[in-house]
Amino acid sequence: MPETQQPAGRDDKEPGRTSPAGRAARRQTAARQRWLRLAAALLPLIALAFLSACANEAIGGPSGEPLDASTIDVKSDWNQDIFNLYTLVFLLAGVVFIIVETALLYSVFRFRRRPGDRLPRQIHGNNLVEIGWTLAPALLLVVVAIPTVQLIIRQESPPPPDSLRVEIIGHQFWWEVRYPDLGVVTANEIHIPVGRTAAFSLTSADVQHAFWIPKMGGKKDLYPNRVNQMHFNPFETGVYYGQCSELCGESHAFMKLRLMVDEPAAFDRWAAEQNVPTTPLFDDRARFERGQLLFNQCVACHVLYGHPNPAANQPAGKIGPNLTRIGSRTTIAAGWLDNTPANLVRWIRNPDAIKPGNKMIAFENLSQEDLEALAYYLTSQK
Amino acid sequence: MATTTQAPPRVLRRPVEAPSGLWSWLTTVDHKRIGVLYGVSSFLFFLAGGIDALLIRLQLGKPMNELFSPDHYNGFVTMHATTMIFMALMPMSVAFFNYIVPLQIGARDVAFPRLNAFSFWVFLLGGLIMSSSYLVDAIPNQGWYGYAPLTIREYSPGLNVDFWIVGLQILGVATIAGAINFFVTIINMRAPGMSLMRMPLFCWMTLITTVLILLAFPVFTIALTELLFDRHFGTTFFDSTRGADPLLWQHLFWIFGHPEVYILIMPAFGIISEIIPVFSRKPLFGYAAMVLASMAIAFLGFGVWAHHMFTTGAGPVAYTFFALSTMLIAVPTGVKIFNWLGTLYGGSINLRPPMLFAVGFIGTFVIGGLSGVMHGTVPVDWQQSDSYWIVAHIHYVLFGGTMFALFAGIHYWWPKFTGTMLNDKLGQATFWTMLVAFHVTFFPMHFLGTAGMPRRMSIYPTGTGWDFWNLVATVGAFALAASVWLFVMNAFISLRRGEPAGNDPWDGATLEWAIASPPPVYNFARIPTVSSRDPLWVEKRSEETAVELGFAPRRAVAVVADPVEARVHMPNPSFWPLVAAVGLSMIFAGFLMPWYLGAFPLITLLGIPVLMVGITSWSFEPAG
Amino acid sequence: MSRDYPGADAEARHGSTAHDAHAHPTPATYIKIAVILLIITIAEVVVLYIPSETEGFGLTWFQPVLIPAFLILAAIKFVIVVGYYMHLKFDDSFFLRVFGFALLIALTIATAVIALFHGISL
Amino acid sequence: MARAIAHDEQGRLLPQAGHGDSDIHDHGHDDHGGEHPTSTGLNNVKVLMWTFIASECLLFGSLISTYLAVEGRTIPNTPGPELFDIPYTSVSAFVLLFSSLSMVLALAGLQAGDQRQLRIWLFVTAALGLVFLGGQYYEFSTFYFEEFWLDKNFLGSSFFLLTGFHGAHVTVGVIWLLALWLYSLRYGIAPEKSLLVEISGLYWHFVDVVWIVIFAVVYLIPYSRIEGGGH
Repeated sequence: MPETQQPAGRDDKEPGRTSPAGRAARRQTAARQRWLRLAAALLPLIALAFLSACANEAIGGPSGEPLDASTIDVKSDWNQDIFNLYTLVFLLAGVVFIIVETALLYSVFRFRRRPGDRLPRQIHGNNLVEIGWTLAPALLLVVVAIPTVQLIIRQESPPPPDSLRVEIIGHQFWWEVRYPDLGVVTANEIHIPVGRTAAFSLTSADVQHAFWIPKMGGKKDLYPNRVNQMHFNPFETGVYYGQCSELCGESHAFMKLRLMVDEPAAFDRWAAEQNVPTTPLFDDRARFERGQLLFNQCVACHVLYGHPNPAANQPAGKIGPNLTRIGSRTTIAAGWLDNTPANLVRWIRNPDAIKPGNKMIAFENLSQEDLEALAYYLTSQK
Repeated sequence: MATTTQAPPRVLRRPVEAPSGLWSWLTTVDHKRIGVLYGVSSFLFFLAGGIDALLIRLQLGKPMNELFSPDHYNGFVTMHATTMIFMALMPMSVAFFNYIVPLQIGARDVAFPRLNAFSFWVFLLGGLIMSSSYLVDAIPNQGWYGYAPLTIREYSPGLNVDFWIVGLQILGVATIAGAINFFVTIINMRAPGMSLMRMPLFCWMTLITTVLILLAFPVFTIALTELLFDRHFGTTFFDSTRGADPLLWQHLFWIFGHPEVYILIMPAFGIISEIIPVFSRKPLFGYAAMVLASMAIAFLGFGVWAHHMFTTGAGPVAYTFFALSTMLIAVPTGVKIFNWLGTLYGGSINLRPPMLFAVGFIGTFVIGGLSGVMHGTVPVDWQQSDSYWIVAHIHYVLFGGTMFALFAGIHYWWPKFTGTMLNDKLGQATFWTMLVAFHVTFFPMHFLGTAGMPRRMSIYPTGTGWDFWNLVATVGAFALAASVWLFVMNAFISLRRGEPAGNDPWDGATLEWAIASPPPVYNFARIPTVSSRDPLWVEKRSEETAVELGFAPRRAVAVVADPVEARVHMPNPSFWPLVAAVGLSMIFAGFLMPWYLGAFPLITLLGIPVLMVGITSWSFEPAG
Repeated sequence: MSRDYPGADAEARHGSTAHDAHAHPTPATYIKIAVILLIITIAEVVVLYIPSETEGFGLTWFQPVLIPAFLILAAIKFVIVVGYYMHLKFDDSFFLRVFGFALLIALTIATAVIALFHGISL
Repeated sequence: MARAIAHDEQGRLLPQAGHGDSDIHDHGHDDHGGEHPTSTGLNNVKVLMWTFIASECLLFGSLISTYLAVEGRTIPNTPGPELFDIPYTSVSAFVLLFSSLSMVLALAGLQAGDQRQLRIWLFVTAALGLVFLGGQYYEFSTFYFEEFWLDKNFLGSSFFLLTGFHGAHVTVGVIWLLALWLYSLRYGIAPEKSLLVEISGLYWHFVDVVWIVIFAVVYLIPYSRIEGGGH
C-alpha cells in the first residue's frame, strides 16, 4: 500500500519496524491486560458470592423483627410460581450471557491486530448464519413465553371461594386495612392466617401507590377510582416486611407495612379481639383519663372504638388511621417507628419532623406531660 | 489518490473563514458549529445530571441517612432522570447527527440550516428553564414519568411540576423540529450514488430515530398539554378527585416513553456499527439484516408500551399481548448483537479507545438486554418492577449502552471535530475506570432489587440487608465520576496540545474522513459521488489489494483534490432562529409566572409576537 | 423567498414530470369532488336522524350500524380530500408512504388505547 | 462467503464516478444549474410539510384517543353530547370543506398563470377559515352559557382541548393564507413559486381532514348514542 493510505494510528506500525524485543514486550503487556479483563469478567461472580454470604446474616429492624425482604426467600404459593419462572429465565439468560460474552472475548483476543496483519477477508454476511441467529433466540423465547402466559392466566383468575377477603386502601403515606367479612378495620399491620388464600382488593384514596410484600410475591398498583385484585397463600407464619413501591409523594420512603402471618387459631383470636370494645390495660387511672380527655382533639380524624366521645366511634369521614387497639401494634407511623410511648410522644408533637408532608397536624402546643398522658392512653389500648 | 487537500472555493457568498466571537456563535447556521454547541451543552447537562446522581448515591450510601430531605431527594431522582434523558443523552446524540450525518451523506449542510439553529436554541432555553427550578427551590419531584394523579394540583401544589411540564414542552418542540430536519436531510440531501442501502449505518439509525421521535413525541406533547390544562385551567383529564381514570396518563406516557427508549439507544447502535468495522478493518457483517432489524425494533417499539405497566392490573389479555410483543422485540435486538460479533470475528481488531468503548458497549448492553427480557416475563416483572432491578436494567441500557456508545463516538470523531488526537493512554484509562466503576455501581443494584429494595426511596432503615451493596454502589458512582473527569482532562489536553490528527487517523470507511479535520465550512469542495457502502476504503485500497480481496478497483469518491465547484452556496448566519426560540420559550415559561401579578398571561402573550416576529423575519430575510 | 426553499427550480422540474405523467385534475374535477363531499356530509346528518324519525317504520335496526356508517363515510371523505385535494393520488408515492405509515401507527395505537379502556381491561 | 463482493454487484449499477464531470449535475433531469437538487427529486420543503403532517397525525390521534377513552365516564348532572347542534356543526364542516375547494382552485389558478384567480381564491379560503373560526367561537360561547365548559367534566375537557387545538391550527392557517394573499397582492407569486401555495395548501387540507374525523367521531357518534337517538 502506498504511504498515503496508511492510517495515522500509532500502534499500527509496519512489522519490519518493530524489533523482536519490542514484540515480546507487547506480548507481555497483552497478557497483563488479559488478566485484568478476566478479573473484570469475574467481578459479578465474586459479587454473587458476597450476596449469598450477606443473605444469611442475622438482621433485625427497629422492633427487633427481621426486615429483610428478599424476593427469592419464597414464603407463598404465588412467589413460588414466580421464583420457578425466574429461575428458568435466569438460567436461559445466563446461558445466552455466557455464549455472547465468550464469543465477544474470544473474537477480541483471537483476532487482535498484530503487527504485519494483512487486511482480513472482507465478509459482508452469511444468510444461513443470520437466519440461524434470528431463529435460535426466537425459539428460546417461546420456551419462556409458554410458562409466562400460563402463570399470567393462573394468577389473574379468581381466588378460591374460601379465601379471606382483605381490602387495602392506600393513603399518603399509610395503609388502611379492612376485612369486610370480619368487620375489622386496622392500619399498616395486616394479619392473615397461614395456609389460607388471602384475596386482596386494592384501591387508593389519593395518589397511586404499589403494594409489595416481596416474600409473598409481586406487587400491584393501587389507584383511585380503580380496584385491583391479587391473592396468595402464605405457607409459613412470621412477620413480613412490605413497602409502598410507587413514588407517592414526599414521604414515600416512609410508607412501610407489616404482614403478620399467624396460625389460624391465633388469627381467629386476633380477629375476634378487634371486634369487641377495648378493655384498656392501665395502672395509672389519672393519667389514663387525662389522655382520654386529650384524645378528644384527635377524634376529628381518627376512630378509636371504646372512646367515650361518640365521634371517636364514627368511622365516616375520618382521614387518619383507625387507632382501635393501637397498643397491640408493633409499629406506628406506617411501620416507620417502634410502638413505644416515647416514639408516640415524638410523633404526636411533630409528625412532620419524622414524615414530612404527611397529613397529621402537629400538637406542639401540648406540654410534655400531656403528650405522655396521651401516649399512655394510646398504649393502653391493647 | 487519497490526498484530500481542499483549495478554498472560488465563489462564495460568505467568508470562507468562519468568523469568531460570541455573535458568530449566536447566529451560526453551520451544522458543524451547531453540532459543537449541542455537544458542549449536552455534556454540561450530563455533568449536572451526574451531580444529581452523586447526591442520590451520597444519600443512599448508608441507612437512615438524613443528609437530604425527602423532598430534595425526590427532586434529585426526578431531575437526574429528566436531565439525563432529555438534556444529556438525546441532545448528545443530536450533536452527532448534526456534525456527522451531513458529512457522511456527502452534504454541505442540513436541509434547513436555520431550523437547525432554532432547534438548538429552543433545546438550550428549555434545558435552562427546567434547571432554573434549582434556583427557586422548586425542583420537579414527582418522578421523571410524572404519574398522575400525583402531578395534579391537588397533590403537587408547588411550581415543581410546572417546571417539569414547561421544560419538557419546550424540549419537545426542539426535538420534533430537529427530527423533521434530519429526516428531510437524510431523505433528500444524500450525495449522488448514495442510495439508502449504501448509507452508513449511523445515518440509518439517525433516520429511524427521527421517525420514532416524529411519531412518539406528539403523544407526549398532548399528555403534557392535558396535564398543564388540568393544573391551570381546571380540566379533568387526570383529576382523580373528580373521577378520572389514572391509567390514561400512564398509557399516553408510555406510548411515548417506550419509543423514547429506542430513541435513546438507536443512535448508540449507529455509532457502534460505525466503529466496529473500522477498527476490525472489515465491513459490517449483515448490513441489510442490521437495517431490517432496526426497522423492526422501531416498528415493534410502538406495540410494547404497556410492558411498563405490568403491575397496573391491566388484565391477562393485555399482559399476554404485551409480554409476547416484548419478547418478540428481543429477536431483532439479538440480531444486531450477533452481527457485531460477526463483524469482529475474523477481523483485525485494533483496541484503540473508541473500539474499547464499543466492545465494552456490547458486553454491557447484553446484560441490560437480558435483564430486559426478564422484565418482559410478566410474573417475574411483578417482583422486579419498581425495584432496584429496574434501576440496574435502565443503567445497563442507558449508561452501559447509550453512554458508552456516545463516549465511543466522542473518542472516534474527536479528531474530526477538533483536528487533534485525544491521548491514547488517558483514553484507555478512561475506559477501564469507567468500565469497572460502572459495574461496581450498577451490578449490585441487581442484588438490591432481589433483596426487595424499591426504587426512589429517600431513606431506608437499618437491618434490611441493603446497606453493603448500597455503599458499594456509592463508591462505584464516585469512581464513575472520576472516569468522566479523566475524559474531561483528556479533552482539555488534546485541545491545548494534542497531536494533529490529519484527515483520516483511523483508516475510516466513510466520507467524513475524506476531508480535512476539522472540515471546512463548505465540507466538500466538490460533492462526492458514491458507489459503495464503504466508499473511502474502496478508494484507498490499491488495485492489487482490492483485486485480491474481491473488490473491483475503482475510485468511489470524487471529492478529493478536485477543483472546487463554481457555485458553492452556503447559508448566511441569522439571529432570527434565536429570536423565535426566545419567543417560543416565553410562551411556555409564562406558565411558571404567578397569576396574581398578571404575569402569567403577560409573558405568554408577549411571547407570541416575539415568536411571530422571529418566524416572519426568518421567512423574509434575504436568501443567502 | 428564503434559501430554505432551495429547490424552487427542482420543484418546477419535479412538478413538470408529475404533470406529464398523471396530469392534475382540472378545476371542474375539484368542483365535482366538492359536490360529492357535500352529499356525503348531508348523508351523515340524514343517517344520524334515521333511527329516531323512522321508529314507527321498523327501521330501528339501523341504530347498531350507525357508528360503522359514520366511520365509513368519514373515511371516504378523508380519502377523497387527501387523494385529490392534497394530490396524494398523483404525487410521488414517497409522500403516501410517509403519511400512510404515521396514519397506520396512529390508528393502531388509538384502537389499542380505546380497547384497553372500554373492553379488554376487564 | 455469500456476499463477499457486494461492492461489485452494486457498484456496477450506478453511474461511474470520477471520470470527468459526472458529478451532481447529471444527476436528475434538467436541472437549471442553480439550487441543490435533492436525492429523491422531491422538494425539501414539501417533504418537510408531509413529515410534519405525518407527525400531526399522532398529535390529533392522541387527542381523539383521549376523547374516546374518557367518553362515557360521566360526572352526574353535567352536560353531555345532547348539547351538540348537529345541523349547525355540519354547516361549519362544509364551510371548511369548501375552503379546501377554494384552496385547490387557488393553486390551480396559480399553476395556470392566473394571478387574479390565485388572489380571489386565496382570499376566499382565508375568509372561509375566518367564518369557521367565528362559528367555533359562537359554538363555544353557547356551550359556555349552557354550563358546558372544559372544567365541567371529561367530555368537556377533551372536547374543548381537541376542538381548541384544531381551532388553533385553523388560526395559524388563516394567518398564513392572509400573509400569502397580501404577498400576492403586493408582489405577485410567480408560477414557478407555486410551491409556496402548494405547501400552505397541504397544511390547510390536512386541517380540513382532521375536521372530517372530528365531525364524525366527536359530534356524530356520541350524539347518536344518546338515549332516544337524534332528538
